[in-house]
Parts: sequence; structure tokens; C-alpha cells
Amino acid sequence: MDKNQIQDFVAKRVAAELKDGDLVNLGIGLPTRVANFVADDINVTFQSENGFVGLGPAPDDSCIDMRIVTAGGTPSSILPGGMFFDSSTSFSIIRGGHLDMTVLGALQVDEKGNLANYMIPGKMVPGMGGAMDLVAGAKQVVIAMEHTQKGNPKILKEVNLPITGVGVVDLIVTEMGVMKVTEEGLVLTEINPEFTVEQVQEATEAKLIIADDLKEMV
Amino acid sequence: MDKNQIQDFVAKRVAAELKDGDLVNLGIGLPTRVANFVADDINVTFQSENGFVGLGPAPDDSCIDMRIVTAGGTPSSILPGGMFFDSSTSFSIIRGGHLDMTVLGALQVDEKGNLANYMIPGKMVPGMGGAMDLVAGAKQVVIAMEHTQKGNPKILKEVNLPITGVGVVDLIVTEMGVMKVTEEGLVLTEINPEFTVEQVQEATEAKLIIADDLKEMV
Amino acid sequence: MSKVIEIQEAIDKIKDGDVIMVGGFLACGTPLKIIDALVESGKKDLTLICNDTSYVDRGVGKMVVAKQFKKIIASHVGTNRETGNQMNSGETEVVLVPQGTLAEQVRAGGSGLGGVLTRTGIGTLVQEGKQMVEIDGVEWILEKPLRADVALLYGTKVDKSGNIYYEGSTQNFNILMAAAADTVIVEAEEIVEVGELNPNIVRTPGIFVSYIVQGDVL
Amino acid sequence: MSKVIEIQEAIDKIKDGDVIMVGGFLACGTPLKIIDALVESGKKDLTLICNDTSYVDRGVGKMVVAKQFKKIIASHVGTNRETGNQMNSGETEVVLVPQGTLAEQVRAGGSGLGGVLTRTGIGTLVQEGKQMVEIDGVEWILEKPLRADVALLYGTKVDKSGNIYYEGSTQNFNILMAAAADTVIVEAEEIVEVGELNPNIVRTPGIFVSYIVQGDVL
Repeated sequence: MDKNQIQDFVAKRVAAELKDGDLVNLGIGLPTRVANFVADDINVTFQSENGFVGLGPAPDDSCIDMRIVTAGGTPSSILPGGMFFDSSTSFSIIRGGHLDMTVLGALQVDEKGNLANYMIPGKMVPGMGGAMDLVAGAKQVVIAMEHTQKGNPKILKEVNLPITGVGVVDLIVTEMGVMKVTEEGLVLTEINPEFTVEQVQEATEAKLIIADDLKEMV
Repeated sequence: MDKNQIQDFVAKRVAAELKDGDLVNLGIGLPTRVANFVADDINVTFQSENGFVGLGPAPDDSCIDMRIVTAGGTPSSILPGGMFFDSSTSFSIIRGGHLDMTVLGALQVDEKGNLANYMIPGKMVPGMGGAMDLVAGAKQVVIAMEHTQKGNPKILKEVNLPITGVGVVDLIVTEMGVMKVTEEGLVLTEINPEFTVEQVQEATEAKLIIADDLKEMV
Repeated sequence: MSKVIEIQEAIDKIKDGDVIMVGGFLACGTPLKIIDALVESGKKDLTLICNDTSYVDRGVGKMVVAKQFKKIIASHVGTNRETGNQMNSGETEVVLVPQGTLAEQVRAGGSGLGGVLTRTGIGTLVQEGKQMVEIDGVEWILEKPLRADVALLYGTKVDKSGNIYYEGSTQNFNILMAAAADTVIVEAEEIVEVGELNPNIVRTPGIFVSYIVQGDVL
Repeated sequence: MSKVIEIQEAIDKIKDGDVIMVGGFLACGTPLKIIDALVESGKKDLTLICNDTSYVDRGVGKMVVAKQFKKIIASHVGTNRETGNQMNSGETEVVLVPQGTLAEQVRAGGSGLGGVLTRTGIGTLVQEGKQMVEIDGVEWILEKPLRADVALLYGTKVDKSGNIYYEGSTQNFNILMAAAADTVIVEAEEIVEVGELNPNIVRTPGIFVSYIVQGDVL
């Protein structure tokens, strides 16, 4: 799979976690693609932390409204039944436990569910934006990312970059498999048949617990 | 003066305190009448704590909108330039120091500027409504009331009913005079020429300091 | 997917002993039809969170007369003598809260905030028994968040997904309570199709609303 | 009484060393014309409070490039490499704040609240050096209110008394900042007469707004 295929593969698997009626916030990058794979028979609403629910697809060039953008700053649209609000309302929704799920990328994530995704000291300092509120408030936190970064594991025993949230991650989805954060550690519940369990473990610093009923990731 | 004349007399004097551009909240009862005496050459905006700025006069019976009421629950109107908001915005305005003045009634007020106006234990328990926020947040707190209650002083050395606010009152206006709350105590700055200083003092439990330049209240 | 239900279904969502929040300010912005049906239903031992207890013959005031509440949290009860009677006799527990504090407590309950830090009520009965927080040498009262089992709201125009547009001074507590209850039922003056409301003027997002009931036109 | 002024008059209200709040999210809902004039003006040693530092060639991002800030308080600076450079070199102090916390801090600053109690950032760098408050056994971070000398806001339609109506995702921080600064200047896409805006759809009350500048249409 090329990078594009990997991202779609991961996004599609994350989309399978969605349930009818869910309210979801997607981070920028890979997580944004999840919206493309929502099942036809369910109704999912996307929240955009810059100020609306009912995030629609990117508009055609001919009907761009500079007043309607995504949290990534790109032109967007609002679906029927959506509405606009201010930043305090937006984060009342996020912090107040009204989001069923947030899907975010990660620089590092560890077996205790700790997440690091907002800075590499002295190097990359984008800032946390809404991520710290999202992981603090969403009912379910799903990490959607490529399994490794330039061959180096991103799923660690313990994150060493500045933390975005302590013990907040529920599920990790990568092109290699699906991992659940549990009291006992990371449980590999699904595996991409292109890989062996050994290969996944090799690409993962944290020790994986293999689910008894390990399934194929499709 | 009959009761009605007294109330208008007091309200008119309070209105003379208003300045161009002021944002003001008027309590129910006597204070509400202040709106009737605003000078023609100034622009004063009235806030209604139930959810709008731009409080207008009571509408004719023919154009009552049950969706627009005063904080006293009576039909109202909104002036051009007004707007409606929710209770949190309303009290952000009040508590946040955006009100230039609030005019309230009192059960008791004392020489330290303490105010009691929301309950008589075991007897009358209306509740504080917005009054505690108003006295905590408004830049200027003016008490507009009849000087005595059934002949008994309401302006005391020390209030003995449950307090609405500690040291919050700036000015007291009654049909007998105008009293300013200062570090030294209550200063009578204006007197209704129908009364003597002795009569005002007799109707007041707190010791009045008579201003050097005591003026006639008109 | 329409959230519209019959009024009896709405009543069935409320159980004896529930904590209910009811929007409105002296019955303006109160879901009057639902409240009337609730009186009819005879539900009991309820806790009420509402700005006030209205009048004996209108809105939640009727429920006070019918003795359906074991506890009432409100900012003002003076327009309903029955509340005062039940309070003085000890029959009903009445907690009086400054209006701005009540608004913020409900907002905090819906926004994932730990509490409200206010100067309103300092030095009064309101402060008694409360945790105080000193910030840079200034004391603030900590007021805790409020939540409810069921919120009963009013809306002027409501689309079938629950988005609410308000007219006049009806927003008051409705907007805040929408986020602070497990089940949220809105009584609509007018129910419209999804997409009919301008997303720039909706004030309560449909994601907060569980059910919609057709109300009467005011 | 119109609050409309020329853009140069608006710039004259801002002094070197001022704390400024600027509305917008990645420049959507930012008063772009005022910011461009501010770059032109060469004002310096400013402190910026804004959701983000936009892009090098748009909105406040241009001011970062022009090195007009000695301190920046924002939730995200990753879209403007110049902010990161100045942060890493120590040239500009950059304080990264979770977006929801930033929104609440500004809201608290305008609402007379003592601070914000949030779980966002617990166990992260954000918590460092902050006062913690324990409530019923749970620890909360106390985040202090933010205020500014001048707030620079955007509005879609603004009446001459300063009432603001917003379209699209432009509300973001504009609504919150309007209450939290001593001087508030709004750049309007369209300026209308007082009375032309429906009072039910105005989101920022004109009472918060000091001056209005005519902006460009987006």
C-alpha cells in the first residue's frame, strides 16, 4: 500500500467504529478521511471545533464561502441540520462529554493510553489546539495513524514527548492492526493479513497482548 | 405627596444621576419608574436581566408579544438597537462590570453601604433573583426607596436582615433626600425642602453627616 | 430521523424522584404544555431547577401548588406565595441561588467545568458552608455544577433534529439547560423540517436535544 | 450616535506595549484590514491573545513576521513557522494554551469570574506552576481570566451602535473577546443602520463595542 492507500485503509477501519447518531470530531490529516467512509445506513454528525456541527464536504471552487472553514483552515460547507457557534460553546460540547468520539493522530502513544501529539521540544511546536480538550472530554478517543514513523515505533512502553493526555486513549488503529488499551496493556484485536503478529510486534515497542479471538482487519 | 408622587419624585432624582451612554439595570417597583425621567439629550440603554438590552416601554394591549417580558414578568418591548440573549450572557454583562448603574429598592440599608433586600426570615422569602449579582457587578449601586417603612427607619446603623451585599451601596435616594455612602458614614448631600435636617435625621437610624454644601433636592 | 414525540411519551420519560430543569423566566420561555401535562401526571418527589417558581396558576408554579417537588433550586420564589408557605412550613426544601450563579452552575454542568468562581454572595448567607478559593489574595466562592435527569425546554422554531431558534426574551435558561441534562425535551411553538432553519441563527444545537413536542403558539 | 471611525483612528487607539485580543481562527473571522493597517503602523512590544498565529502572509501571522509581539498567548502556532522560530530562539515568549481553556479564560475575563476550573491539561506541561483546586476529591486546574487593552473583532453585519451578527464559522473567539477588553473595535463586512438587525439574531451586544471600522467583503 502506498501512503494514500494506507491512510484510506486506516480511515475506513476507524469509520467502522461509528454508530448511528454519533457526534464525532476528526483531527486534521488522516483522521479527516474517516468522514469519507461512514456507512450509508447510519447518521453521524461531525463537529468542527472552530465553530459548528454538521461539517460537510469541501465545496467546489465555484461556491467557496470564506466564512465557512474547517478547523484546518480549508474551505468547508455545512449540512442541513448543522449550526454555527462560538468557541466557548464548541468546547462546552467537547469538554462537557457530548462528543461520542474523537479521532486524532499521534506522534507517540503508549500502552497506558498516554498520548503525545502536540510538540517536539525545540523542533516542532504546533501547539495543542483543541486536542487536550478533545482527549479530556470525548467519550472515546481513537488514534488513527501510520504504525511507525520512518521505521521507528510510535507505539511505546512510555511516551517521552510532552503529553497531550494521560491515559486517555481507548483504541489505536494503524495499517498493521487494531489495538485496544486495557488495564493489562495493549491488546491486538485485529491484524492486517498482510502482516504477521511477529511483524506487528517488531514495529511496536510496547508488548502486545494478542487477543484470543484475533480477527482479520478489513 | 401621595405614594405615587413620592415614587415619581425619587425616580426623577435618580434619573438625574444618569449620563450619556450609560447602561443601566432597574429593579422592579419604584426603580422601574426611573426610565420615565431620562433627560431627552442623553442616550441611556436599559438592560433586563431576563435577557435583553434595549428595554422599551410597555406595549399597547393590541401589540403584546408574550415572548417579550420584563424581569418583572410584564409585557415589554425592545427598542431599535437592542438585542436578546440568554441568562449566562445577561449575567456576564452584570457580573463582568459592564453595567454603569443598577437602581434597586431596599428593605434595609446601612451606613456602611450594606444592603438587605431579598428576604425577611420566616415571613417573606422572595429570593435574591439577580440582585446579588447586580450589587456585586454594577459600577454604581443606587438605592431608590421611600425613606421609612410604616414610619420605621430603613436606613440603619447596621442592617439586621439577611444581607444582599456587603458595602455595595453608593447612593441612597428617598423622598427626604440624597445620601452618599462614604468611608466616614452617610453624607446627606441634598434635602427635600419640605423637610428639615432634623426631620430627616429623626427618620434615619444611622447618624447623618450633613454636607457643607447641602443642596435642595428637586 | 425525527425526534418528534407525543406529549404523553415525553411525560413517560420523567420518573418520580427525578431532578428536572425547566427553562423560562416567570413562565416566559417555559414549555407550558409539557408542564401542564406533568401536573396532570401526578409525578412526585421531583427536584426542580428553574430560575423561579412562576405564579400559582402558570408554569412550574402549578407543580408547586400540586406539591410535586421535594426540593426547589431557584433564584426567586416571591411571585408564588405557595413556595414560600411550603418553605416556611419545612414541607419543601428551597435553595435560593443568585440568578447569575444559577446560570453559571447550569452552564458548568453542561460544559465539563469543575465549578464556578464568583464574588456574588460574598459575606451573605449564600456563602455559608461553601468551599472558598483564594486567587492572588482575593477570596471567591466556589459554586458547584448543576445537572439534571431531564431538561424541559421551550423553543420558538425547532427543526426535527432538535435545532432551536428563539425569539424575544425566551432564551434565558433554555440554552444553558440544553447541555446539562441526560434527557432533553423541547416544546416547540413551531416544528420545521431539517434544513429550514438558517444555521447562523440557531442557538441550541440539535445534538443536545433528545425529543421534541409540539406546543401551543404563544 | 454612530461608532463608525476611520481605520487610522482605530490604529491610533492601540499603543506600543498593549495587550491585544484578535478574533478569528486561522484568519477566518479576523479583522484583516485592521491587522494589515497595524502591520503598516509598526506598533511594537504588543502581547497577542488569539486562537492561533495564522499564516505568515495572512492576519496576525503578518504581525508575527513583522516582530510586533513580545508575547503570544495562543492554542496553536503550527501553521506559521515564524512563530516557532521566534519561540525557539527565545525572541518571542509563546504561551501555548488548550483551545477550550483559552476560550473560557477570555470568557471569565469578560464575565467577572475568578477563573476557570478544568480537567483539560491534567498531567501535562499545561498544569505546571498552576494553582490546583480539589473539589469532592477531584483535582482541577485553575486557569486565570484573561483581559486585554484592545480587542480587534470581525463582524459580518454590524449596526452603527455596534450590534454584531455573524455568518459561518466566524463567531469563534469574537463573541468572547467583545466582553473582555477595555476598548473594542469591530471590523464590519457590512455596516447597517440601527434597527436593521433582527434583535433575535444579534450575537454581540453593541454595548460591548467601542468603535466600528468598515472592512472588505470576504
